Amino acid sequence: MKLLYFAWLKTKTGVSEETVSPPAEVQTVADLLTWLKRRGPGFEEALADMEALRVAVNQEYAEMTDPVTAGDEVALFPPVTGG
Amino acid sequence: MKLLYFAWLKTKTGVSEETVSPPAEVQTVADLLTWLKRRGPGFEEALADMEALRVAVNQEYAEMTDPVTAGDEVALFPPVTGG
Amino acid sequence: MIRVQREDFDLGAELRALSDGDHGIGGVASFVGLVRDMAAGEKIGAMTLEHYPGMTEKMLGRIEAEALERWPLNASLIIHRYGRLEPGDQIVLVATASPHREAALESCHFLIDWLKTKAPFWKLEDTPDGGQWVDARDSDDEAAARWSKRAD
Amino acid sequence: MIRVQREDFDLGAELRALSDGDHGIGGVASFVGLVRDMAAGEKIGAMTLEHYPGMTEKMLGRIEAEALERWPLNASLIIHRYGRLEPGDQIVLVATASPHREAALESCHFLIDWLKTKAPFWKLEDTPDGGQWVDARDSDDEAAARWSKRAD
Repeated sequence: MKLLYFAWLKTKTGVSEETVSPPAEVQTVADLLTWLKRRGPGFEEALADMEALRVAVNQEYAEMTDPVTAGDEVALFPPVTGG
Repeated sequence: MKLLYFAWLKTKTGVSEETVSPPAEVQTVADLLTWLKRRGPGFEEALADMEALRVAVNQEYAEMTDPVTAGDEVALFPPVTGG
Repeated sequence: MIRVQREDFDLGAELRALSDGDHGIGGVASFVGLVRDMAAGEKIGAMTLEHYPGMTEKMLGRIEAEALERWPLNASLIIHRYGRLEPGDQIVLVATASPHREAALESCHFLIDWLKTKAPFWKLEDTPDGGQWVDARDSDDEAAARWSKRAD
Repeated sequence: MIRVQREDFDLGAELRALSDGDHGIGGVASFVGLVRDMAAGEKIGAMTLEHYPGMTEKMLGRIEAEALERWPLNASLIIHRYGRLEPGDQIVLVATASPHREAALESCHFLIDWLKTKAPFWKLEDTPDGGQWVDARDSDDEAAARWSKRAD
């Protein structure tokens, strides 16, 4: 699974892109975030406020209950501020 | 009193600009139009439909009951179609 | 700023000039009206825009002043042409610049809606049957009326 | 048409190209977003726009398709820049061309409102205290929500 981090998600985690192999119990977006939080204080802080977080699975906005699978590209970022 | 005619008011009356001296009983825009209608068939036809007519006195939109006086510039035209 | 002119205008240059040097501006909204070759289903070749010199400038100036009072604008511009125009030609430009997107967009929309019902211009279209004065559209009155209601 | 690019764009040329040769177009509406030197009362020097390559194009394309479905448009254009930008620089251009004034104005407004909440761009502002990621504004969500309600 490919993970992408943007804006302050990238700054706080210190990662812009990585490939991970979450355990089998990671079935949904929510599962993935819970698993990621355990990876260290940077991740815990970055993912602390779920409200301030947007997730895209394969470049589509996703809900917490949406499924994630091994081949997916999952991106984590704050609400957008372009335009 | 200076009179100006625009668009089909000009076409129908055959006049674009003229100076007139209406009689003393012409006190309002409505009086003026009634007086103008008597000046010939072109004027009668052009002024037949009051609803389709706009009047400006001294370059300000005017109502039928607004006063007109000797020194005024009065313009007659259809609803505007610019832009 | 308002301008009533026979000549064409350079859209890019006008819009650039509107915001040039003012770094407090966050957005520029604009509307350009063009001569269509179809009016009410009939092919037109060209048109002539007549106007009321003096009153035109007065009304455009007043419409612009109204927008400047309602919205926080750093700059605004209305250019309206008159005379003979061909299909594809630019007729009118309305542009507004503001720190805020909504103010620029709304005031631009307001200006063109009001201009359409207040500014003394009349279109004479060349049609296969000769010159035809264009009728005013009720939809233009309704569009302008929206802005009166909002002001309540 | 959509374009995501680092380079600046020529506003006049882009708008001209949008309506060029199509005499069925009666109006072109546009909005240009510019970098302001004041954000939340604080002076900024410059900013860097980060985006999500791939998803950006996907979202912009979808937003444009939505506008083309809702309004009778002859042409539309979204250009969004990324990378480092200085105050006064152009960030985004949204433009729509239609036979009808209202369709052009409304769809332009819709496009920029939606883009503001859907397109994956993030602003990092240079401030005297260092780089600051800009917070999303509730007013942007509200502006976009208006268009959902209208579709009911």
